[in-house]
Amino acid sequence: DTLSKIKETGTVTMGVRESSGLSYTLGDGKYVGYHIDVCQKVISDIRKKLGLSSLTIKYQPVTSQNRIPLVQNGTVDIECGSTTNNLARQKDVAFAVTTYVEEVRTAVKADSGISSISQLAGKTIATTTGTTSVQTLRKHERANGIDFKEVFGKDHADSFLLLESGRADAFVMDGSILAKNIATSKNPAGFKIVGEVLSVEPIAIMLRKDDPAFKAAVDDSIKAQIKSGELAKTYDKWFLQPIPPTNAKIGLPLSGATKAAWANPNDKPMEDYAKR
Amino acid sequence: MTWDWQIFCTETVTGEVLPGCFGRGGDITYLDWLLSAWGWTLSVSALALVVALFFGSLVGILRTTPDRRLVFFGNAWTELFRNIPLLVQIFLWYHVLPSLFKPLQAFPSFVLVVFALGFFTSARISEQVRAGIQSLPRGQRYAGLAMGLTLPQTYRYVLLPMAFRIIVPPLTSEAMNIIKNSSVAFAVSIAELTMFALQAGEETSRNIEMYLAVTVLYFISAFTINRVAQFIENRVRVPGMIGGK
Amino acid sequence: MIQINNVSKWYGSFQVLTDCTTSIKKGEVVVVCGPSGSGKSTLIKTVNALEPFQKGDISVDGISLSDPKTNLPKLRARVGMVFQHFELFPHLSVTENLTLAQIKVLGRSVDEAKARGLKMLERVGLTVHKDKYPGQLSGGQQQRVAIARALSMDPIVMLFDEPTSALDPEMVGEVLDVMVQLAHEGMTMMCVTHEMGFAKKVSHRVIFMDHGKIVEDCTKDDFFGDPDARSVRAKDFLSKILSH
Amino acid sequence: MIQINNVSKWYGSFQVLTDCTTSIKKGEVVVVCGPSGSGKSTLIKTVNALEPFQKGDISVDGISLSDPKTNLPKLRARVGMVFQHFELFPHLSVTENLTLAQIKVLGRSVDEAKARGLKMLERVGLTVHKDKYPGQLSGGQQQRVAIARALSMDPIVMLFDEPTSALDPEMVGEVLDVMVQLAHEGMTMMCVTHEMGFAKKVSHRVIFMDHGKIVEDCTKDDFFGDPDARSVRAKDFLSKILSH
Amino acid sequence: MNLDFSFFTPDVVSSFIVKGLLFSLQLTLFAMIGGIVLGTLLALMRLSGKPWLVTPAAAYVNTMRSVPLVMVILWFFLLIPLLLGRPLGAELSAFVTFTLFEAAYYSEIMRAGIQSVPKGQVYAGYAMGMNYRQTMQLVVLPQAFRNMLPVLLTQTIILFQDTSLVYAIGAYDLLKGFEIAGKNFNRPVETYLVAAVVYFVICFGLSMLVRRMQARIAIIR
Ligand SMILES: Nc1ncnc2c1ncn2[C@@H]1O[C@H](COP(=O)(O)OP(=O)(O)OP(=O)(O)O)[C@@H](O)[C@H]1O
Ligand SMILES: Nc1ncnc2c1ncn2[C@@H]1O[C@H](COP(=O)(O)OP(=O)(O)OP(=O)(O)O)[C@@H](O)[C@H]1O
Ligand SMILES: [Mg+2]
Ligand SMILES: [Mg+2]
Repeated sequence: DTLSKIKETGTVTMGVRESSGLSYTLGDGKYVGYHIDVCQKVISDIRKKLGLSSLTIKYQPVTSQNRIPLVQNGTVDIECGSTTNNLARQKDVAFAVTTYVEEVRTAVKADSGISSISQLAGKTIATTTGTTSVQTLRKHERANGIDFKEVFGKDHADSFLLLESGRADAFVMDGSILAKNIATSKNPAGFKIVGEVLSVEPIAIMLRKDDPAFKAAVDDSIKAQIKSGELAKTYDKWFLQPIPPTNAKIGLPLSGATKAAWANPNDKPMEDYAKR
Repeated sequence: MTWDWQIFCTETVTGEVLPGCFGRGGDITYLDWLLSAWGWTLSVSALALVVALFFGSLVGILRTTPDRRLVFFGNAWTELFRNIPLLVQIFLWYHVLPSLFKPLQAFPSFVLVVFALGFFTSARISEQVRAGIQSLPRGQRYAGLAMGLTLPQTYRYVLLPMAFRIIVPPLTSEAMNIIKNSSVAFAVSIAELTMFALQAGEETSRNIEMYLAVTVLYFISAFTINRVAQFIENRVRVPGMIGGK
Repeated sequence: MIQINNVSKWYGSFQVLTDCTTSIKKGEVVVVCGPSGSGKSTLIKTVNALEPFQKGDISVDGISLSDPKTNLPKLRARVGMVFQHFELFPHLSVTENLTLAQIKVLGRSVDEAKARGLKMLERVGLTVHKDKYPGQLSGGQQQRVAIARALSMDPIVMLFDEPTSALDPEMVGEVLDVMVQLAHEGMTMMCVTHEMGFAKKVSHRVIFMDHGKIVEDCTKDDFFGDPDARSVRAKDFLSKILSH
Repeated sequence: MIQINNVSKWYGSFQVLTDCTTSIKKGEVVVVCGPSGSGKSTLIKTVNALEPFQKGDISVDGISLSDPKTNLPKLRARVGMVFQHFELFPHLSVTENLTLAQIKVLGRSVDEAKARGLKMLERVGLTVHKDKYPGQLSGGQQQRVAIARALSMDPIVMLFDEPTSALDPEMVGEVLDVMVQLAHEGMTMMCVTHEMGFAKKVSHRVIFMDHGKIVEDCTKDDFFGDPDARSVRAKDFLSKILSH
Repeated sequence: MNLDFSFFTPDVVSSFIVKGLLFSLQLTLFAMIGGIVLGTLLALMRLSGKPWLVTPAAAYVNTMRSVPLVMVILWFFLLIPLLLGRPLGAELSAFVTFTLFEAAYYSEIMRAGIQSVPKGQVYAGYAMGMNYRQTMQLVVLPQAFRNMLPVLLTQTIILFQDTSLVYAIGAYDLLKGFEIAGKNFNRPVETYLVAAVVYFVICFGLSMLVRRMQARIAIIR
């Protein structure tokens, strides 16, 4: 199992993302972000628990396509990107307790006059290929009988560019990503996040399935971080203070949903949130 | 590792498994989606191939003419389009050029990607066409001209029929490459196979199954091209010459 | 028929032809010989403007090649040319080889072109091979088809560039026979060849070239009959060619 | 020196050689001639096992080719061969062409090989070209280098496959001169050639082939002196070759 | 369009771009050498005339050429650990996959190159007493390689551009360097423009270099 493997080899492989809201690279093999800070704390707790004097962390960049297989086949021990905990994935992998609750929102140009998703009928909406937002949008379209044109960027920067260049009227995506893109854009005042929350997704650290001891160790560390207020400090550092490399402020205050998840640590999948 | 092939019979919004695997009345299963994605891949590839053959042949021919300026133009075209990665070219076509030339904004992304992929491939085809023409004995050109054919007629009736026969094999490779390279179309929002794999994999968490299905379809497409080209090669083989030359 | 006046030609800075002057009358058969690289092929190709030249002038049947108003393809259609390596079009059958230019250049109907082509094919004795492809014929046969192809355009003059030097020795004869017959019929001919037997038999004049210059231009009898009156180079060349 | 006994060879179902039998003694010069496609090249290539054959046997210097224990590369190293298209190695300089096989096959030292190679190069009169590449030489020069290359392996017999037929007529002489000299020095030679002058001058015997069969195998004097005693095919061939 | 290249500081270049460039170059060089060696072996197998060598070589080449490279990369990366029982790093995985994949393409080129050498050259080699290996190594392959140099180069330029496909397994190449810099600073247009220029300069320079080299080693005919 993972704990004894870590003890034996003295290394742990952390799955990281090159550019997501919670985990990104500064180049040169440096990876930073909210989730990475959380994971590093978790790993140092595990090191103490295993009584090791040192523990090497190897960073393995993952993509949304290969992160699950990589956790399954043992390449990655602890995935600290920004992975949504849902039922389908729970068949293949395990999740630690939720560390952040993402809300899917809509970004528009500030002067567009759009303030709600219902105003988007017949308009063009951008979102990013390979994200759950695409499906969210489809569901929304079906449920409310609204018909909008969709364009798909190959990554978030692309999608934001579609909004910026006027090819799309709105960009539907995780709130943290929208906020970050707006904050780092050439004209942050030119965009705003509007409208209702289209979907709520618990984001959690992903682990190998059927390794309860390891999951317990990770969960305990996170719960301890919540209790000591350290997690809130980490949140503040990444969402409210200037962050590298541009020193922009994302400016996304702690949401009620995230607060609730911390108050009552759990690893419930996304589907449970939707039911409420 | 467990396989879950039922995933293809699942409706893409509700997540229900539909009997018969094909959706009806607005319902769409992943299988429906997969097939339509295949259709997009084939359409992008086929049209891009037409563009690539047209421009590639034209530019390749220009590079073998006696006119220095035409040769320079042909060389510049080839170097420009083959030395920048396709993905970057697509980005430039889609995001950069339209903001410089407003009229380009009116073109749907499908048209842009067909031209981007077509031009990229045309650079390589022009190399082959040029090599094919230059591999013919010089005397063939002289013979055509000596009989009073004009230069265009010499190309049309003497040089090109042989040159194209000679380059059928490398052209086949290019046609197969175009199918594979068409995957970049996902970057400009065309719902082709690669986008399907990315998106459906994310939605269902069955990446392996999706990739397997898509890989098989790519393989079938490219292999069909290979067979068709082989058939053409045999059909145009000139009696009395080895290897269809 | 053909007037070549002070023609010079350069490839870059390398001079291939230097101040060549000669003329060929109607019905005359002229053999051009000389060492390899002496410019024979280049000279004969300038006659129908396949190779451009930088100085001097050439006129064929009174039409100047350097006149920008001259329609070169039209002029070339009236000059038959036969190459060392035959240069039949390998993707076309023998009949198609014979008719292509008649149809596309002279604007003849397919039937007319076919009739004319087959007549010429008969003349070179290859009617039975009309549906074959060049690759299916021997070298001698291919060269005879090439001659028939040139003849079917009703040329006023025929140019030959070493028509037998790529042939097996056995087949040289059959091609030379056709050429001898043509000469006897009064065709104006300019032949680059090393077949001195042919030159002795039918030519009226022999031109000897060396280093891009016309070194000798005299009657056949002078050329072969009186080698000692020839330039050193020509004498040396003749002795080499005729020795074995 | 060379024994060819009842050799037959097929390409698939097409029989190229039918029951060929002949032998060549030490110091003998034998010329092989015949129409194109009659199997001359094939026969000469079977002698050093470049082409396998299905029936019969060949032995060179007493060593049988069909014996599976025979080390063919070693045998070939002792048989010199000269090809129609020279087949010098175009990516190697003249000196490298001369020394490559000496070093790699005979295991000579570089210096030894060079000394031997240059000696042979001197013999064909091309010492000044030792650092050039084949592409920088004329055809005649290339063929002489090819002969020097074969000689530098100290062969016990030399095979020639139409060594002059790809040459400009001017250059034929220089190659034939080298061959004549070799013959006079007593080298055992088997030459496919159409140069009847050479055959008349130095050969001891002439073999005439047609359709894969050895049709005539007689002394030079019988072959040229008494054509009427020859087969129809050989007589016809001789007349065609000698006519022009 | 207002462009803002101000974020392109030496620091950004050294931390984002250089690492990717080095990896791309390493991968290209490694896969080129490995691919040509393996491809030459495959080509020799296909030309051997022995069915038990021809069939597997042909099957290998045709399969590889019919599947998109990115799929091969992914499959190799995902499945090999399941077979070996231990993970292979992204980098190592990329090196192996690219070599195996490019070998299929190089083998087609080398096959054409070998066939472009006149049969007489092989005969000449044998006639001088060389064995098969010596004839290939000393006579045929040097010529095939020189004849095919331009085509090998074109394929290598494609290979260099294709290194960007390692994105699929999270390795970090030149294009990825530009993309990440673009995302981090939210300046995709500017970074892609620079990427286009950089790629053009490298690839065009490479082809110029080889053209020059070719003039030096080309066979004088
Ligand atoms: N395209 C070219 N560029 C540069 N030099 C050339 C070109 N074509 C021919 N030459 C040179 O021009 C000279 C004359 O060539 P030409 O072919 O007319 O000779 P030739 O007398 O016909 O020789 P051969 O008997 O070998 O056919 C030669 O030295 C040749 O190398
Ligand atoms: N690899 C091959 N496969 C099939 N047939 C062949 C092959 N090589 C030669 N032949 C045939 O074998 C016959 C004899 O060929 P060979 O080359 O020995 O003739 P040759 O007498 O040397 O003719 P030439 O004077 O043209 O060189 C020819 O009919 C030829 O077409
Ligand atoms: Mg010439
Ligand atoms: Mg032969």
